[in-house]
Amino acid sequence: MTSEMAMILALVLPLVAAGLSFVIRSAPNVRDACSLAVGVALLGVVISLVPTVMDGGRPEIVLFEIFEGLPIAFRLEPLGMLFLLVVATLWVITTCYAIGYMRGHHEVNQSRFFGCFGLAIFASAGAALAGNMLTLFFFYELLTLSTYPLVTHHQNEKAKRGGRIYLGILISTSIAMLLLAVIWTYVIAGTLDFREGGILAGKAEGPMVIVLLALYAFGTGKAALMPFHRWLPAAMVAPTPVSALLHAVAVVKVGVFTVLKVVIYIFGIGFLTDTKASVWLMWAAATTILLGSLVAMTKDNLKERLAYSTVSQLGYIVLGAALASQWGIIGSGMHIAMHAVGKITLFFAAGAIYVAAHKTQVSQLRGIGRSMPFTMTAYSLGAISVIGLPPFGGAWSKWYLALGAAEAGQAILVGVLMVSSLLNIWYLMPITMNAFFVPPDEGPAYPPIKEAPLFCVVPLCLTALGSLALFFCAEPIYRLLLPLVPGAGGGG
Amino acid sequence: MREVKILRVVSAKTLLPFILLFALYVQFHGDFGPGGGFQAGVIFGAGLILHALVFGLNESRRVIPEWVIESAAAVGVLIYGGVGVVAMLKGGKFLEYGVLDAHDRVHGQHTGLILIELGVGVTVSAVMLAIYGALAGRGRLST
Amino acid sequence: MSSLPPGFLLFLGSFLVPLFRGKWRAAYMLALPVMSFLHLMGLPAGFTHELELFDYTLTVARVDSLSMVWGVIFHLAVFLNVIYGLHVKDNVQLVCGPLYGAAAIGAVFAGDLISFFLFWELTSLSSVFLIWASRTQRAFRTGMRYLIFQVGSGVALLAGVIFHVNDTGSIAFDHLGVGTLGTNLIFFAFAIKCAFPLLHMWLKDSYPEATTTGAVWLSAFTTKLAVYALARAFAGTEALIYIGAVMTAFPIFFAVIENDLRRVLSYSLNNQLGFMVVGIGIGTAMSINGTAAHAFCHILYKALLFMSMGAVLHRTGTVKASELGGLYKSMPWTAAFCVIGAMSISAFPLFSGFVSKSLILSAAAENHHIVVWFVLVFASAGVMEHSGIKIPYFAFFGHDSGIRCKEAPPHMLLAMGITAALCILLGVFPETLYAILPYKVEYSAYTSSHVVGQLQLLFFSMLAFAFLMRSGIYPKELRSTNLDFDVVYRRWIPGLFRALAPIGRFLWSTLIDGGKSIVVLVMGAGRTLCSPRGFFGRTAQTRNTVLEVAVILAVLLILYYA
Amino acid sequence: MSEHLAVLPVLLPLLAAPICFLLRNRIAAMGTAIAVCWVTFVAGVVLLRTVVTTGAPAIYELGGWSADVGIVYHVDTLAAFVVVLVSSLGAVVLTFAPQSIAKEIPKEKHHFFAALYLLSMAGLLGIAVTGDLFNVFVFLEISSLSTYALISLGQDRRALTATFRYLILGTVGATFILIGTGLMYQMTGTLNMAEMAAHIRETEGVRTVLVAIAFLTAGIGLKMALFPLHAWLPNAYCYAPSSVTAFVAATSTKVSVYVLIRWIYTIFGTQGPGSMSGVVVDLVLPAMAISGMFIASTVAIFQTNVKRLLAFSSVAQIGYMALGVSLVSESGLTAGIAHLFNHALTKGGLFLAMGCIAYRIGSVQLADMRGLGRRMPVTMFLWVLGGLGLIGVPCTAGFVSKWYLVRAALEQDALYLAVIILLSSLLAVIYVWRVIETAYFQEPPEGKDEVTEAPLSLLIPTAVLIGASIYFGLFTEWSADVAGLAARELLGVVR
Repeated sequence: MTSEMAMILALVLPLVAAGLSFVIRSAPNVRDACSLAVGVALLGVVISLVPTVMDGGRPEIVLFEIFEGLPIAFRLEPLGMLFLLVVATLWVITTCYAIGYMRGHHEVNQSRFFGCFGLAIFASAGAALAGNMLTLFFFYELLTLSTYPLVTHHQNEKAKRGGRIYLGILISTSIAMLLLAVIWTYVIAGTLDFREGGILAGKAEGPMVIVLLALYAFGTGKAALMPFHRWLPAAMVAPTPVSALLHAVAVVKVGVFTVLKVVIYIFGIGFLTDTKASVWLMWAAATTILLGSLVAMTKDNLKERLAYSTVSQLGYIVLGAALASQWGIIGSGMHIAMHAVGKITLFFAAGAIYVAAHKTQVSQLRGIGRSMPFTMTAYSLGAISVIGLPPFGGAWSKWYLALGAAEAGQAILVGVLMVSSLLNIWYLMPITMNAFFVPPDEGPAYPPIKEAPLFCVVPLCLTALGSLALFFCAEPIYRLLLPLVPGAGGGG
Repeated sequence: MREVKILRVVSAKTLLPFILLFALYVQFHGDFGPGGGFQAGVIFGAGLILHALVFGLNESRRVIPEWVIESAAAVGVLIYGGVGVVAMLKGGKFLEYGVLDAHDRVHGQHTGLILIELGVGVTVSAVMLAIYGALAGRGRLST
Repeated sequence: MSSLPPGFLLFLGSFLVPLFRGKWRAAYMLALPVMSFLHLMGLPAGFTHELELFDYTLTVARVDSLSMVWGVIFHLAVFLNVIYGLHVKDNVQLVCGPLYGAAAIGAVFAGDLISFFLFWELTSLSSVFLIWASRTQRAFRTGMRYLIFQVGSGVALLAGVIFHVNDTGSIAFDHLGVGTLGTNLIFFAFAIKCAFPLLHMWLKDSYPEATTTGAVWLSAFTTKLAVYALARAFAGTEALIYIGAVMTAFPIFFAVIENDLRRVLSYSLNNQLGFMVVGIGIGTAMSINGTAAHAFCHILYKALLFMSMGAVLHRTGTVKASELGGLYKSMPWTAAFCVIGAMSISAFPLFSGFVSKSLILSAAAENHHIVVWFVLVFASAGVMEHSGIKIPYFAFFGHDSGIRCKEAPPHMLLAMGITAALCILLGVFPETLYAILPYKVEYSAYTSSHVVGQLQLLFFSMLAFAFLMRSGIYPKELRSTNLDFDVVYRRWIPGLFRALAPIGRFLWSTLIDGGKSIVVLVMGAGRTLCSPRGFFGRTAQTRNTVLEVAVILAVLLILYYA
Repeated sequence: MSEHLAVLPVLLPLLAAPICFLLRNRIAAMGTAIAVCWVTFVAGVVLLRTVVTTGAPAIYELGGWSADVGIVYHVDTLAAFVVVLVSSLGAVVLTFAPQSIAKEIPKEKHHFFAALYLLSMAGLLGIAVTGDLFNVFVFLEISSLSTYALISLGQDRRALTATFRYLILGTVGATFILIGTGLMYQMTGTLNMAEMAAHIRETEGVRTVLVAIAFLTAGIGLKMALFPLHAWLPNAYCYAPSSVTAFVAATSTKVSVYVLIRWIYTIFGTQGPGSMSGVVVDLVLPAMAISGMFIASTVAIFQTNVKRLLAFSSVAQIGYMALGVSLVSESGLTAGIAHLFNHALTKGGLFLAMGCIAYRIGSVQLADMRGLGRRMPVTMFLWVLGGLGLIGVPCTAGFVSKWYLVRAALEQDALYLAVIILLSSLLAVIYVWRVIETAYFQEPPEGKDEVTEAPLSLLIPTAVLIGASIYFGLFTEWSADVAGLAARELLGVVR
């Protein structure tokens, strides 16, 4: 199988899964088995692509031109490879989890759910593989639309309101700003291809670069840079697998992925460093990091707290991009993977708690570690990874992000990253604490073990172990990302 | 109106044939002198409207039923277009009558012109009648 | 096997503890530190273990004379702690204790800053559970504060390392010296864990809230690891001398008025650290030796003291001085071991504290730090005062509280016994200790001037205590929580937040309301103009439209003719 | 036959109209009409292909008379493109019509409907192909008059008043155009557009020409419902029979825009004193377009009748086209022309979907569409796709035209214009989502009969149009690329 074939398969398989889910409505078991099988197949395909990219291969597919000189094109490069890998891996796990959750919760419209789910993965895969900004933009929007039915799955008043904010912010920002930036770039540079070293260098100058970067950064609403973060907590009305998918894998990561891609391949790191056009973005990201954490502290609803934590964590990645330094970029790239695995664990746990105990508020979780030991242990591991403590994957990405900040000469930003870790502890760890070390409010001190369905618990344990494994196996990710920053490597 | 004999006899019965005759004159003289299908159609239609004015719409419709009017309007257009199409089929352009006569282009021209003027005349007179009928029959007849 | 880094066995092994039950667990847990220790001993001198990661060469293990001292004592501490905690059935503590020790050992042998940082953070993470394992609301909050401090130190270290790496490109963990932003931050990180004045609050805040055994674990590793780190990276930094001097002196006052005996111990721990810090600050071979030796001894006698208090807590459920007294009747062995510990910490000749503290004092004297020397001497008296006398006096002697309980469980006694024996052994045969010190020692603690001087000091302070008690001037033991510097973050900062919150809320709501009212205004305008009855929305009259056409025509004509 | 290609698209429906009328049989008439429409469509496609591949306009001299005396059909890329647009929409909508009008129009009028429909289509096609200014007026009247009649067939009583209003305003517009045409004839002595263009250069901007421009602009503004001259449109669209609405909305205003393009670029040119640039193109047109984009969209947001909502949306969309045309650049013109086509597909599809809904629930009120998402899932899904097209979401045709439009604005360094365009398109999100939310998030009204999915004969044409709007959002070879070609031709850029 050639790499090009594999790339096409990677795009087609999620579509197949989506199609199957819509078609096989009447036989849920068959449907879910198919979803799962396709997911595994996708993972296989994606993994088969890794060696090519590692060896410096950049397979390309050009489909057809939409505008003159602007085709729908796919090109596999390290960042996309990493993102694709994350998506494919977590899709399989999330599918397992979703099966358990949706059934455990007797949700309606499961076919539509899984169908849209597949579609969202398709969009993410497309974004990961996109070879130019136009293609990326297409899949970006497709992702927004395909996840809207997921967010509003319950179809009640609350879902409607959440969906409104979700769609309103994502569509508005993308159309009013991102699209503008894309077209502007095209007008300036005459192309939208992702090229090493950027396409804007030497073609744009002065305040225009800053304006353009701002349009990109804020236009990518999915990156949840404040003040365009409100959609993320609003999307919490969705069923939990969706939140997991949205907040760890697909949506938000497409956002920051886009920002990274833009910084690396549209502006070019060197160009941004020279013009200092991204300095303001560092501070915007830093503000998001801190404010996101502060707001998270005040939230009692578990999923909302996690959502704000995500807002803050996305700020890390944007910060890394804005630093436009080699280590910053590597840190950002790593953080996509590390945070994905960590945060998905947290959401899985939140969902499992909801399925098993019907609890949504942090204050209700006292002593729940007794009845749900696996879930809460996994939660703790995920939380530690998100905080960025060793021995969990999050530590490495934080390391490189901070190194990037130091490299860019932004000592205060290093401080911001550090303070944010402390804030993270302050709102994530008490949950662990409460769950394990504080007796429950009601009844006997040792309630019987009542875990969520196996389909829920196994995936979340897997992801928790995954975030642990990522600490020890971060090397390949590093190697994968290294070509993004020519000139890096070799010691510190 | 039924009672006013003078009107009925003088205006209608006496004048009507002449009006129609004049219409036909204008129609067939169209390609030599002033006038043509359009004017002829108007005159012809005006004559028939006069009839309707004098004898009433119902009487008029009895003489010329509605479907005749409607069909006439359509047929006129068809004649016009048909001639053009025939010209096309004979190898000319649309409405290039010259080709209608295989030997003499001028003959062809004549034939074509007379035919299409006929079409125009028929349609115009029919439409005149239809419009009058629609206005006069408002609330009484369904068109 | 021999290529494994030290502590590795212990590290992995501790995760498997929950798999065992009963006797097997005890055996397994005891075997762990022993095996690990044997492995360490089996390693060749100058052993290093390197690892390639991300284009860095990590020196996961580096065995040299300095790290060896700590390696040995940490293993010993783990072993003693395991014995002491044999009664514990809580898996969290059973796993986290050895893990904590292993992390500390790992940190000691780490040869580069990255691995050091990783182990450094690990000690924080594993130790906090020892506090939380008390399972009370109080412990929960304390644990959170503890964790924030520890991770705060971790992130400061991380930031420092990052700046350092960025400046120099080197990740080697050797002498750093203060001066650059990076090393200063690293210094600050060490300072937190070493509980420098004003950064010490976490220590006396958290240790007393830990579980019976947890406190013993905690007393051994975190701060001593920091001392090691300072000795490794900042030996000879002059500021440390003065910092250390202050450290030795100021906790005494708090210790005197404190009611919770484990908190008293925490203060005295802090004060003992001061001696070590001074030793590092002086930075000569002798003083470093002194620091190493003192750390070694300190771990033992401090553990012993915490163990005895733990035993009291275990049996009576309290360690409040105001509620205890006369326990020597019920717990004679414990009382005896406690006194041994107290004498060690007070540096009675023939006890371990004496042989190590003298090294530091002599080093200070030799380097002509006269003022510091006096402070240290005064502090020694203070130590005698609060740890040497106050602890045993209020717990085991003093007025009889009427509590009658059983003697401590055998395994506790065993642990205390071994520790006590070691304290005496080291005091009597200091050469064994001196033999493993990083630098060659040509020093004798037992000179007449040392011994006499020390005894004078001790007896005068005893006298003072007796006098104060008799005259009733000695502060009463009251049920209270003494806040020292932690008032800043436990009272002032929350207070500040409480004060600022309304302002923040006001600003926020103004912003939101302002935004909302603008939106409402725009929506209202839109609705008025564009709703089906609005100006634009209603069905326009034909005449109006014709008028508009006319106007547009007119405008065009005017524009063209203008 | 190929030499007659230019005339066929007009001739076929024009001749078929009386035949349908004569047939009188409902089924026969509709059948014939549908067949003729599709044949016309094929002819149109062949015509477009020919024009594009040969690279030269197809010229047809009616009756063999040359341009100075006779009427010449002059089909360049743009004209052929519009022919395809009108004929394709006409064919699809008419295929939709039989079942739809069965519920909306009395059976005995069906043949009448077919004839009028064909006539209207013939008129629109005639406008596209003719190269004669007066002929434009004639065809405009043919199509307008038949459209009035078509609209008056609506079952709602208000259809008559709407028709009347349309009639009055349409006639005012037509009169203005006639006056303008007359003035132009006076100044140039010819009615042939190409020759007229040549003569205009000699007039050096005489005031008569300027007056002609003023009249023509006002007149065509009315005909294309450029804000604020759109008053006839909402009600006319709202109360006409579903299929008529779809057809008229998709074609008639678009053809008016085409006429405007013709005048600006072919006759008057964009440079020099006698051109339409300066006042009209640089000032009046963009001003009207932009205010229309915002105000009409906002009005659409507040509508309770979905057909009316879509009608106002059309007014706004006309603004985009006018704006594109007024930018006088290749991409601007491309945007305008592409949007003609893309919006025709989208809006046609949406109105057809409304036809499906009206067919089943007998109402197009928003309140009656509650919960429709579950009861007519396919229809509503198609509606959603169409709505996305209106917004201009990627992968829909609307995106392609928006892309060109924004690009054109940016190429002229008019960042503010680009922002305005994008912001106004956000208003579309709101009105589209109002409908979607109503259909999917509200409980169906109680006490009404159970509603089922629309019949296939209605669904398929709807799906074809919506599908096409998606297709042309991805594959632009025959939409935007052709539009670009046409734009280059009009701007005189050598291809």
